[in-house]
Amino acid sequence: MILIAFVLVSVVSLFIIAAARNHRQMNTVCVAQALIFAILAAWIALFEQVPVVSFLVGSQYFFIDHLGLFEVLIATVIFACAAVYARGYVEGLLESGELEKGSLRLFYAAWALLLLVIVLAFFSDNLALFWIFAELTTIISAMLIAILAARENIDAAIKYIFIASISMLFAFVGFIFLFEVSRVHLGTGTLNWTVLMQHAAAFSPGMVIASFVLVFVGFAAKSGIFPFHTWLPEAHAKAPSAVSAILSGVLLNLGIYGIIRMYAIVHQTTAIATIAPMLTVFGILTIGIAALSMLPQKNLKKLVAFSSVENMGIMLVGLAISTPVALFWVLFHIMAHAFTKASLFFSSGILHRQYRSRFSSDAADEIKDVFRLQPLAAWGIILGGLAIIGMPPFPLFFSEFFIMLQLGAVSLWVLAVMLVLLFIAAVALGYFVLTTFTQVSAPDTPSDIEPYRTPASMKAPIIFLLVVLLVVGLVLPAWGMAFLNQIVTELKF
Amino acid sequence: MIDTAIVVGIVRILFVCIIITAAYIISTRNLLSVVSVYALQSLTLVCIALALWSLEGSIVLLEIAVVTFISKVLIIPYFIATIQEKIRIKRDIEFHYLNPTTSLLISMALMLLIYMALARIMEGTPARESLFFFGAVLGISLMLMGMMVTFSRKRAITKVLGFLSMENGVLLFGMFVTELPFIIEFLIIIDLIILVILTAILSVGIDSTLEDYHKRLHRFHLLEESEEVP
Amino acid sequence: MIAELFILALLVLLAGTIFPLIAASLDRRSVRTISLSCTIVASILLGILSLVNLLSGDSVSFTLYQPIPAFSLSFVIDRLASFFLLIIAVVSACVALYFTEYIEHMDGESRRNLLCSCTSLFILAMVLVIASANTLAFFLFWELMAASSFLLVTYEYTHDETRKAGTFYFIMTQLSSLFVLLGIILLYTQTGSFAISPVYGGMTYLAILAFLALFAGFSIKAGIIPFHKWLPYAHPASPTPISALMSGVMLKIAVYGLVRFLLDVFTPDLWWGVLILAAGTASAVLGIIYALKEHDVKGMLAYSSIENIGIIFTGIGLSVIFTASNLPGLATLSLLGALFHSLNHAMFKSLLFLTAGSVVSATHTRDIEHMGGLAHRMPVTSALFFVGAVSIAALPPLNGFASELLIFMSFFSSVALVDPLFKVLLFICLALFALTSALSSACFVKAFGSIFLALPRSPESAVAEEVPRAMLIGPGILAAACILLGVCALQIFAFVGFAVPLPDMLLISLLLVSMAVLTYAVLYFTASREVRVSETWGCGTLSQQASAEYSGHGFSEPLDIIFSAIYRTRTTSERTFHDQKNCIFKEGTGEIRLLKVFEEYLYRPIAQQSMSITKSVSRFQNGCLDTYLLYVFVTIIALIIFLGWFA
Amino acid sequence: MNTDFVLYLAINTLVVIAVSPLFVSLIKKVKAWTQGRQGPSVFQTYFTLIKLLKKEVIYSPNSSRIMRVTPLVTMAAILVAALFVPLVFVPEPVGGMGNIILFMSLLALARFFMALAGLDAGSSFGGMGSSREMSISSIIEPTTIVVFAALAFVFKTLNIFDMFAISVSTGSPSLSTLILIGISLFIIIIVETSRIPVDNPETHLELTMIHEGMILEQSGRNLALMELSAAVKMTALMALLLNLIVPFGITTSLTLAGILIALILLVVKCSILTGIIGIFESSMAKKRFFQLPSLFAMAFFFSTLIIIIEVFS
Repeated sequence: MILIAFVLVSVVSLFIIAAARNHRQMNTVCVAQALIFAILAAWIALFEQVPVVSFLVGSQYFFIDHLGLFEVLIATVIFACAAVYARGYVEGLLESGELEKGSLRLFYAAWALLLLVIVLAFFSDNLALFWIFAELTTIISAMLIAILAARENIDAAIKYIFIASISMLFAFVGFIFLFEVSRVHLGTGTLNWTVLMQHAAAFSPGMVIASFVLVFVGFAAKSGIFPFHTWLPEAHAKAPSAVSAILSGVLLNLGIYGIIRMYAIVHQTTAIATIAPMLTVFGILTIGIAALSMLPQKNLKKLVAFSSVENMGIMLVGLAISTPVALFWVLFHIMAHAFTKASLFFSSGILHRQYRSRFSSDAADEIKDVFRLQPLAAWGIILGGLAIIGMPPFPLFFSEFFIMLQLGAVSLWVLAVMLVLLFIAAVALGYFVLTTFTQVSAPDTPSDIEPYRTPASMKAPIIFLLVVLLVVGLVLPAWGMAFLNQIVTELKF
Repeated sequence: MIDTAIVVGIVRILFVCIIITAAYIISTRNLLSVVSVYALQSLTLVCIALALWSLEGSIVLLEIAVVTFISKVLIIPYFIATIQEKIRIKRDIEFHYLNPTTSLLISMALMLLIYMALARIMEGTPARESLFFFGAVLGISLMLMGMMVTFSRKRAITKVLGFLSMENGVLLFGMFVTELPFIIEFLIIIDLIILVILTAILSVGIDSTLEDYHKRLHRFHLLEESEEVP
Repeated sequence: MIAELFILALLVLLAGTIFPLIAASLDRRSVRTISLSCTIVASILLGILSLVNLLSGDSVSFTLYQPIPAFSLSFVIDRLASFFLLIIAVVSACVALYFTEYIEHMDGESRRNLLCSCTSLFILAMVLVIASANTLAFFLFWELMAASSFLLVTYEYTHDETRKAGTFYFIMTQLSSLFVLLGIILLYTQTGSFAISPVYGGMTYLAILAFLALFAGFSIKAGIIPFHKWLPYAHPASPTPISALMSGVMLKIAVYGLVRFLLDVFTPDLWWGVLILAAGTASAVLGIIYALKEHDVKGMLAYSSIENIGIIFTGIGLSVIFTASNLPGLATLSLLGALFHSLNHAMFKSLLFLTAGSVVSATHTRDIEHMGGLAHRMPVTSALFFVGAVSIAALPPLNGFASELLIFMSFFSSVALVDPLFKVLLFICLALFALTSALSSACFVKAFGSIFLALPRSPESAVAEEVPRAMLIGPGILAAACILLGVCALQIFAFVGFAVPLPDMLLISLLLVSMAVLTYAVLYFTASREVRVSETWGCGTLSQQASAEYSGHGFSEPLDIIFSAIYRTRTTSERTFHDQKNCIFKEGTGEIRLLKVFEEYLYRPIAQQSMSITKSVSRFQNGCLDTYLLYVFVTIIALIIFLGWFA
Repeated sequence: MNTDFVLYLAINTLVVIAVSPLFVSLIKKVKAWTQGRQGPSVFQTYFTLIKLLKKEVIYSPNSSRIMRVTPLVTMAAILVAALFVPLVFVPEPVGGMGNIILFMSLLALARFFMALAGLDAGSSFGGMGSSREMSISSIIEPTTIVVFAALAFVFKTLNIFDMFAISVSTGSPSLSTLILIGISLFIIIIVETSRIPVDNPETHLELTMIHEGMILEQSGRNLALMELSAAVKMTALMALLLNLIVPFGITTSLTLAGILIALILLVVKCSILTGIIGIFESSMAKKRFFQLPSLFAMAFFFSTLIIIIEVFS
C-alpha cells in the first residue's frame, strides 16, 4: 500500500508543478517530494517487515526487499540534494538564458516523474516491469539532458537514447529467454524475481547464460560498462549539473542493480563459471578504458563522468568475484560512489556557472583563480577527488580495498592490472586538479572574471554529502552494515 | 479452425516477408518508402499474430495484433511521415561503415550465425524443438538487421526507423512466448511509442538547424509559453 | 598508562587539526599559535610515553575501535614503535616551535590556518602509521599521511615549480601506496589475516611477491634511487618546516615499514638482503653525487636525504644478510646502526632544513651562489647549521659519525661471513659507502662555505638579519640532540640495554677538548698574542671582490669532472662566422646542460609512452553516434559467438 | 682508565710532537741531496715553528670564527688521532681508543675545518685549495677504507692497538700481504700528507698547490699550529705503516728502557721511511690534477688485491 503513497505524492506534485507560477514553487515541490519519498523509504526500513510482497494483488508485480529499499534510499537522498541544488542552479540557467522559461515546467515535471519511475523500478518484482521502468528512466532523463536547447545537448541525449534503448531491447530478449527457462521448469512461465530466485538452482545453464548475457548487454548500457559506455561521458558532461548528479548517482545504479538481480539468479546455477570471467573481463576493460581516457582529459565534467565509468567497472569486477564479502562491498561501493559522485558534480556545477563562458564542450576548461572565486567548489572537487580515488577515511577506500582483497584470492593478475588502472585514474584526477586549479591571474592585473555569487542552496548539498561520506567512512555504522548483510543474504550469496 | 499445416505454411511465408522488408529497409535510399515498408513489416507482424492466434487460440495474441496494428501500422508511420515532411528530407544517401550490398551479405551471415549459436545453446532443452527456437532466430536476426540500419545511416530519422525495426524483432520473438502477460506487452508498446516520439523530436533537432528546431517545437506545442525565437 | 597517554596525544593533535579549520577564515596569529601549540604539547606527550616505553621495553597493545569484524583500529606500541614515535615527537616539537614564527612570514593570509591544520593532521597520520597493529590500519593511515603531505607540498600552489613538484609527488606517492596495497593484499592472500605477524609455512612465492611489493612501496616513499625523483622536487617546493618534517620523519616512516615487516612478518632470504643493500648503496652514492652538483640549498638537502636513506637501507640490508646467514649478533648490530642513523638523520636533517629555511627567509633566495658571508650576519643560525653540517658529514664526535661507525663496523665484521664471493661484494659496497661519507663531507664543506663564509654574493645576503628567537630555539634543541647523541652514543646504548662495540665518544670528546685547551694554554704562554685584522695577501689582487670568490659551482667542479661519467652533460653551441669558410668567428652561444639522467631516460619516456597510449584510447571516444553503435553491434556479435561456442 | 693509559697519553703526545718536525726536514734534506743541493738543516722545521710563534696573527676582515678556531681544532683532532697510533708503547686499549675508523674520521674532522678555513677569507686560492683537497680526499677514501678493511681482515680486529700487539707478539702475516699493505699504506701517506705526485708541498705556485692553498691565509702562531699538525699527521701515518710491517722495537710494557729503545728505533725507522719518501718524490713529477684518479685507482687495485688474496686463500 505504501507504493500507492509514493504514486499519490508524485501525482500531487505533478499537479502542483503544473499549477505553479514560478521556479521557486516548482523547486520546492520537487524538494518536498524527494524528502517525503525519503521519509517513506526510511519508514519502511524502520517499521515494516521487509521484504514486503503484497502489492497489486494476484500477480505480484511489485515488492520491497532490502536491495530495492537500499537503492531507493540512495536515490531519494540524492534527489533531495539535487533538488535543493537545482534551486540555485536552475535559477542561474534561467538568468543566463541557457534554459528557456517555457521549458521550466517540463523540466520539473520530468524531474518529479523520474523520481517516481525510479522508485517504481526499484520496487518491481516482475523483471519485465522493471525493464519498462528502466526504459522510462532513459526517456525521461534524456529529456532532462536535452532540455537545455543546445545542439550538443540534443546530440548527447540522442546518443544516450539510441545506445541505451537499443541495448535494452536485447535485455528484453534476454528476459524472454529467462521466461522460457522458467516455463520449462515451472510449467508456467514467470518473470517474478522472487519466484525465479526460489527455483533458479534447477535451471539449465545454457539458457541461463544466454539470457544473462543478453540482459547484461542492456543493463551494461544503462550503467556505462565498456563498450556501451560511450554515451555516458557526453551525456553527463552536457546535462545540467543537478541532472548529472542524478544520472551518475542514481541512474547508473539502476543498471548495476539490474545486473545484480540477474546475477543473483545466475549465481545459483553452474552458469556462474562462465559468467564470472566474462564479467571480470568487461569490468577490467571498463576500468581500463575509463582510466586511460581520464588521463588526457581537460574537461572537468567529462573527467568526473569517466570516473563514474571506472567505478562501474570496479563494481562489476567486485560482483564477478561472487563471494558474499565481495558483494557486500560492492553494495557499499554503490552507495559511496553515488554520494561522492553527486557531490563532485555539484561542485563542478558551481565551477561551470563561474567559468561558463570558458567551459566549452570539448576544449580544455579555462579555470583561473579558483580558490579566490569559488573556494568551496574547489575544495569540494579536491575532497571529492580524494574520496573518489579511494583515499581514507572516505568510504570508497574500504570498498575498493576489500574488493581488491577478495580479488587477490581469485587472480593476482587481474588484481595487478586493476591496481595499475586505479593508479592511472587517481593520477588523472590529481593531474587535472594540479594543472587547472593552480592557475592564477597575475597579481597586478585585475581579473577579468566576475565572481559568481553561489547561492547557499548550491553549497549546502556539497557540504552535506561530504559530511555524510566522512561520517560513514569514519564510523562505518553497524546498523548499516547489518542492512547490507541482509541484502547479501536475500540475494542468496 | 483452419488447418494447422496451412497456417504454419502461411507463417513461414510471412517470415520470409518480414526478412524481405528488413532487407529493403537496410538497402533503400528513399526515406518515404522506408516508412511505408516499415508499416508493411508491422502489418506482417499483425498477420503472424493473427495466424498464431488461429493456431493456439490465445487471446493475448489477438490483443497484441490489435495494439500493434493501431500503434505500428497507423500511428507511428503517420507520425514519422509527418515529421519527414516537416524537415523535408527525402533521401538518406550517405552510408557509414557499410553499403547496402555488404549489409545484406552480412545480415545473411548473421542469420546463419545466430541459428548455429542458438542451436548450440538450446541443445537438449525442449525449447530447441518448439517454435520458440524459430522465433528466437528470426527475432534476433531482425533485431541485428535493424541495428545495422541504425549505425550505417547518417540521418537520425532513419536511425529511428532502424530502431523500430529492431523492436519489431523483439515483438516477433515475444509472440512465441504467449504466456507473457498482456499488460506487460501493452506497457512495452506504450513505452516504445513514447521513446519513438521523443527520439523523433530530438532527431528533428539534430537533422535541422537549431532555429528551425525551436520553431518546430513550438508548432508541436511542446513548449507552452511560446516565445519568439530570433 | 601508555595507552591513555597515547590517546590523549592523539586527541590533542586532532584538536590542532580541527581548530584552525573551524577558524579557517580568521587570519589571526593566535589561531595558528594555538594549533601549533597543540602539536608541541602532543609531541611532548608522545616523547614522554615513547621514552618510558623504550626504557621499559613493554609492548602495549589496545584496540580503539572496531566497526566491522574484518577491521579493527588497534594499536601496538612496542620498542620499535616507541623508537620511531620518539623521532616523530622530537622533530615535530622542534619544527612546530620553529613554525610558530616562520608561518607569520609566509604568504597566503588565512590559508596559513589550513597549513597548520594539515601539519597537525600529517603528524597525526604518521603517529598512527607507526602505532598500527594491523596491515589495514597501517595502510589506511599511510594513505592519510600521503594525502595530508600532498596538500602540504602544494601549499604554494601558484608557483610553476610547486605544480611540477606536486605532480611528481602525487604520482610517486600514489605509486607507493599502490605497491604497499598490493603487498598487503598479497600478505592477506597468504595468511588470511591483517595481523602483522609472522608468515608461517615458508616463503612461498606469494610471500616473496608481497615482500617485493612492500619493498618497492617503501622504497618509493623513502626516495630510494631510481624512485627518488620526487624528493628533489617536493622538498624545495614545500614550506621549509614541512620539508624538515618530510625529510626528517616521513622518510623514516617508510624505513619503519620496511623494518617492521622484515622483522615481524617475513623470514628473509639472503638475496633479499643483497637487494636492499644494493638499493641502499646505489642511493647513497648517487644521492650524494647529485647533492654535490645541486645549488638549490633545499634541493641539495633533499639529495642528501636520499643519500642518508641509502645509508639506512644499507644497514638494513646488512642486517638481513646477517640474519639469513645466521649471525644474529651482527644482524642486531647493523640493524641498530640503521635505526640509530634514522634517529640521527631525523635530527640533523631537520636541523639543516630549518636553518636553511631561516637563511632562505633572510636572503629570499634558495640559490647558494647568491648567499655568502652570512656567518657575520646570522651568527646563531650559522653555528646551528654548522653543527648539522658536521653531523651529516659523519665527523666525530657528533651523531652522524656514531651511527655510520656502527654500519662501518658491521661491514668490517662481515669477515665472519662464509661465502668468499659474498665478502668481495660486501667490500665493494664498503668502498662505495666510504666514498659516500667522504663525499658528504665535501658536499657540506661546500654548503657551509658558500652559504656562510666569505663575502656576500647578493645584495639581499649583505643585509640579511638574524631570525627571531623561536626560529633559533627549535633548531637549537635539535643541535643539542645531535651533540648529545653523538657524544654520549655509547652511554645511551648502554642505558637502553644494548652493548655495542662503539668507541667511547665521551672519552674521545674529552680528549679533544683537553687537547684543544692544552694547545691553547701552551700557545698562550709561549706564543705572541698579537692579533691584527687587515687585508691579507690576495695573490696580487688589490681588494677582494665577491665575484672573484670560489663559488659553490667552482668548488664542486673537480668532482664534476671526476664523476663526469655519472653527471651526463649535454653541450650545445651555435656559432656564426664572418666569412664563408668559417674562419673568422663572429658570435655564438653555448650551453652546457646537466642531464637529469633518471628524468630523461626513465621518467620522461614512461610518461610519454603512457600519454601516447591514452591518446590512442581517447580516439575510441570519437563523438560519432554511428561509431558507438558499431561498437555495440560488434560486441553483441562477439557475445553471440561467445554464447554459441563457450557456453 | 688506569695510570698506564694516562702515561701513554702523555708519552705518545710528547713524543709525536717532539719528533715529527724532524721528519719534515728530513724529507726536504733527502730531496735536496738528490737534487745535488746541501739543503736546510734537519732542525729547520723547529726553527721555523719557533719563528712563527713569535709573529703576530693577521685575520682577513672577511673571515669569521671558523678561521679563528680552525688551528686549534685541527691541532686537537690530529693530536687525538695521533694517540690512536702508539709510537713507542702499546697499552691495553681503553674505551675504544685505537679504532681505525675513528682514526680516519678524526683526520677527516681536521680536514673539514681546514677546508672551511680555506673558504673563509674568500680568497680564490683558499677556495681552490679546499675544493681540491676535499675532492682528493673523497676519492682516496674508498682505497683507505678498503686498506683498513684489509687490515681488519688480516688482524681480525678493528683496533690499531690490538693490531700492533698482534704484529709484535705473533709476527706479521704472510709476506705478500705485507707488501701489498705496505704499498697501499704508502700511497695513502703520500695522499694524506699532500706530497708529490699528488700535491707539491714546496711551492706556492698557484696552479699546483692544494694543501698550501688552504692554509694560505693562516699566519703567525696559527700557521705554526697548522704546520705542526701536518707534521704530526705524517708521523702518525708513518708509524702506522712501520709498526705493522716492521714492528720490532715497540714495547708493550711500560719501562723506561723499553721506551727509550723504542723511541730510538722509531726515529731510525721513520728516518728510513722519510728517505724513501724523499727519493720517491724526487723521482716523480707532480701529476696533473685530473690524472690523480688513475693513481688512486691503482691504490684501490692493490688494496682490493689484498682482500681477494686473503679471501680466497
